[in-house]
Amino acid sequence: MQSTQISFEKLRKDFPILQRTVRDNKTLVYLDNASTTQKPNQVIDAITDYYKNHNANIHRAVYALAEEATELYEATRDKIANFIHVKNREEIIFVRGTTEAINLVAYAWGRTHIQKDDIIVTTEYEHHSNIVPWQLLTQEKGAKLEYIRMDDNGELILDDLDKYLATGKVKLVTFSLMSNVLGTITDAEKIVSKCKEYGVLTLIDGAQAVPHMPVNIEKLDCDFFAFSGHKMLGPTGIGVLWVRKSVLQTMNPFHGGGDMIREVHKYETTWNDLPYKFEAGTPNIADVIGFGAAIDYLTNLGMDNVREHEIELTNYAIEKLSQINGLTIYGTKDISKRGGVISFNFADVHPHDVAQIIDEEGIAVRSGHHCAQVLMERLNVAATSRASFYIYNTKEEIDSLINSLNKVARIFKL
Amino acid sequence: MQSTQISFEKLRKDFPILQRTVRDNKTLVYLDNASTTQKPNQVIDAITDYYKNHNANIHRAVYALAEEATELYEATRDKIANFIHVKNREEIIFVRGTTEAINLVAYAWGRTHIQKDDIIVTTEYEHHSNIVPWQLLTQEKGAKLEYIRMDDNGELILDDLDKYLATGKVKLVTFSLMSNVLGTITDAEKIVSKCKEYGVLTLIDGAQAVPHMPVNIEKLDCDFFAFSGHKMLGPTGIGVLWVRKSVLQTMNPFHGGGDMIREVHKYETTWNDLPYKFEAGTPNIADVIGFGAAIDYLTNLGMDNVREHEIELTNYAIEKLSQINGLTIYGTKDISKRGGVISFNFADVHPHDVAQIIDEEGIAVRSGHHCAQVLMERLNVAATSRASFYIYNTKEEIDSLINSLNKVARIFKL
Amino acid sequence: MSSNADIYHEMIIDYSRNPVNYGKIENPDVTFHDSNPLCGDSIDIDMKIVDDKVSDIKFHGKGCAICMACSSVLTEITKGKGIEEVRNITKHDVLSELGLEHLQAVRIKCALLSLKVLKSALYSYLGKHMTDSQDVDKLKEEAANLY
Amino acid sequence: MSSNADIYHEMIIDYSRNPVNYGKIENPDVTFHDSNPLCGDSIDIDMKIVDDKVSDIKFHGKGCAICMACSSVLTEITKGKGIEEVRNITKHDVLSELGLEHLQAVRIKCALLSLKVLKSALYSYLGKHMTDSQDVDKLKEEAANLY
Ligand SMILES: Cc1ncc(COP(=O)(O)O)c(C=O)c1O
Ligand SMILES: Cc1ncc(COP(=O)(O)O)c(C=O)c1O
Repeated sequence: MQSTQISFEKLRKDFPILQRTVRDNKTLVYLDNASTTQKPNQVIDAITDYYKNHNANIHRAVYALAEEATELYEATRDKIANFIHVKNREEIIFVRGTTEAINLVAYAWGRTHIQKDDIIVTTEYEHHSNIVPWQLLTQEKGAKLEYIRMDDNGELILDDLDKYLATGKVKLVTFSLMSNVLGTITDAEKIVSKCKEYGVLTLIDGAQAVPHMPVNIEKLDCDFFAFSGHKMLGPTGIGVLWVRKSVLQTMNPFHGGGDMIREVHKYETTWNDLPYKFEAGTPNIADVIGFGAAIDYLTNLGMDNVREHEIELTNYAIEKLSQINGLTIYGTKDISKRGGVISFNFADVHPHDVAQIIDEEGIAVRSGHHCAQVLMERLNVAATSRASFYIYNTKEEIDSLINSLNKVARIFKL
Repeated sequence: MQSTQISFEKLRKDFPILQRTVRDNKTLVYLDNASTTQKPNQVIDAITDYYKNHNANIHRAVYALAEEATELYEATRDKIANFIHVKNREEIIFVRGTTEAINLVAYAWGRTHIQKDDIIVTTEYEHHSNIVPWQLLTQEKGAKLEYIRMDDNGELILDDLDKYLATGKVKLVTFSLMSNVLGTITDAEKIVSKCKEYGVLTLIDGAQAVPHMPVNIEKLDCDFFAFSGHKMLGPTGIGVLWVRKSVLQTMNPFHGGGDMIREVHKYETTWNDLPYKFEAGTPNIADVIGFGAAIDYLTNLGMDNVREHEIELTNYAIEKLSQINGLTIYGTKDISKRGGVISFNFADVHPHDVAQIIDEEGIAVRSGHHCAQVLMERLNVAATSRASFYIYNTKEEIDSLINSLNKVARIFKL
Repeated sequence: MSSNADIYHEMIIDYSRNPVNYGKIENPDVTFHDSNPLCGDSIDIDMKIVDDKVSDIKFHGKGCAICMACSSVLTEITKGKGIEEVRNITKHDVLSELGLEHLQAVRIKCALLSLKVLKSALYSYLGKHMTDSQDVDKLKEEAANLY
Repeated sequence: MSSNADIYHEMIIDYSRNPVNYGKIENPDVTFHDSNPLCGDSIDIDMKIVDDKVSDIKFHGKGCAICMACSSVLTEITKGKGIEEVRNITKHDVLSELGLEHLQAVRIKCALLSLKVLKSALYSYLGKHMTDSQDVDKLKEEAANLY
């Protein structure tokens, strides 16, 4: 465990973009970390070093560069296994991101395991990438997609899960470990243990959780787990799908092509060992290596410290935002049940207008449906504004956000 | 058009890795360009600049960074359209590479358009990524996969195509524009025009062609076209699928998730406009931008000049290699019909042993089946050694290759 | 270039709070719905068309101040105009009315969503009443080149 | 570290040109095939097993000098040994015989393909003759941890 005396203020110097100004010479205040995070020099340098010194295709050639590239690439797999507490490195599959991970499951597992009248259960606060693949699958198979509803506090109503499980028709329950809109942390262990009673598989969307708190897959005990590198200091274009080996062994290949085969003949083909069976074609080698550097960075910080820092910021922000007249915060205010994602609406001002006005002050927040239209419908809003924090954010930046909201109030005469 | 007086020797300084030594202080001679190419500073810098100055998720947010990132990302789409002569930018879909591109077609087009007893035609000299997806598809659908055979000169026997087309059952003909083993340039216009007579769609695997010669999609007049960025100076993890708009409009979505939707409701969803319908989730933004820099680099050089430079090198290499006793070169020696990829075997020495011995001299060539086992069976060899050239290679490097082969002869007492 | 925040002048704020021609028409001659996939804004337009003239037009939906103001202005411009005139309304007509000519790319889509819906509505109306297939083709091309 | 090319000593070259125990056995008691997905090397091993002893063993297939030499050495080591002894043959036993202890990762797979095939053959033979399911599980684990 790391010391909690880590200076989060000091690590800002690792992030070159934080020195930038935007618009009329305003200091950048980047508060859209749930969408994607900024990258430290350590990650950028790892990518650069790969291209300047080791670039080669992996796994297949005997020459020096290829050997080095393969070692660097495979080292990230071990770092990830360690980071999320996975014992078998061959359960870790590299993909583009959470979206591809979930779609891979829908194709390579779903297409053979889901039949007519089967039920897949998701939740009302999922990202589109954990809804649309299941709509496509269930519609194709004549199966059903059902939703665990959310209460007014932003927490799941688990009675719904019980009801669906009792039908005996559920084949998969899928949910995010942290909502990308409300920040709610799902009680995953409870859901998984309920599902296990019925022998139902579980998929966890860890896109928002893995970057922001310690995650232990062994303890979660789910069957599928997905997350994205770019939301945790890593490069764009790389993510992870973890699948329990016994389940992975029941899955068909997804993409056909190089690297995933054992022997190709004209009319029949045999498959490579795990995980390569699911990694067809030249992978995103440089970004896998860059992702390794991101994991090193977070490991050095300690995920407990990351979580603690965000709790501090989130508490501070909720307190300040709550003082603004006419401002509504969605979801629970109990910090033990939420991460550093705060969605809000400001009187009758549309979130786009909020975002645009505060952008003039250098503040980057997201406005819109956040790829969660089902949740917007549930909240009965068209959109929200969302501020989300990461390791480099400070209380001063939250003060800037609050100040900029005063400008919104002025312009809209609130 | 560029001047042909371009100094290819001078551009080596743009490639930092070429200054490297490997093994016992040997200068790197990188001759595995068909597998992946090295990257110039211009490409590396574009990626670095993106992360240091503009990194943000695209398309969805109103703040300054997001605006800049979106513009940079979309600019690459225009550069590609220009580079391969495509009129509609919305026909260009970003994918991880050629493998994903072809699999996308097999899923999003194939799963709905291929039925029992239909025929898909490929060729004996395809890369696994243009065979295995069609094996998976035809096996699932009870359809058939047939092969256009290759003659002893490494050229396709087009009578086979006529025979299959005459059955009236062919739905797709798919082939690479340049073989990654023999370098054969396929007579694409002839194949496409034959297919058009029967109303049969065509897919061209351009992974080896686009990096090495001018390619004009309008002239080729095919329906699908795929290629990879990393084989043409670009970063790993990015490639292109082009689909004729009228065909694209008949295709189902592939991945479900963010960005590809119009409206998501609990039980139904509508799709975004082209090409976004096929780009689900956070894309590989940085590498799309890096790819744009690679295209700028090649555009500045002029693809005619690139082709000319490689013809010179290939002629020189074939001449030198032909003088080695016991060395067999596969494929045609007619330079107008081939690119800069030379596969060979040296007496009874296995290609792995060749590659390993010359690696000690700093020479990086590929040995193995080159993801083309069907072709290996056709050539009746277990594997070949392959040297493949690019813009930064020189005649001196080919001399080094020849010298290193003498060492192989010594060790194996040839 | 003027600051982006300058676009939030009195008129926009007023229109956004009190949109003009907001609502539905009973038994419209044509109705059309579309939304902006990226931000979730969504607009419906209903029209009454009498003697090749837009005798009534109303819109409803969800959107930001820009979207609401532009929809208001657009329906004001449209009301009472002949079909051919409506066909010729340009984005400039809408944007200039509100001083939004320099809107950034991502917001342009908010400003012009209602224009897109109006044109789509018009094309679907015209398409139904056209006999000449050449005219229909021309219409389709126009629709494709909207922005 | 010695140069990688040093691995190509006389003995390896000889074995590669004149492999020992190369060929097929008629009516073998067990036969197994596997290949290396990345390079395409492929090896078949046939064995005769009499009184829990490997009375005969032959291999055939395609591979580089390293692969051929190691297969030769491995079959020489194996021939005449009891099943339990064969079960205990390690990669070190094969590599040290040819001075290949420091082989780089990608070539290790060439060197040990035949060992993998031998073990798989043995396990499939044992699995068929086992009654105790615990033993079978142990076997499976052994197989999984081969390299
Ligand atoms: C909870 C959640 N799931 C999935 C995704 C999709 O991730 P990606 O866009 O990296 O595929 C996101 C991020 O946008 C998310 O927040
Ligand atoms: C002809 C051909 N097709 C397809 C591919 C696969 O490309 P990628 O590995 O980038 O997906 C390659 C390269 O390996 C190739 O040479």
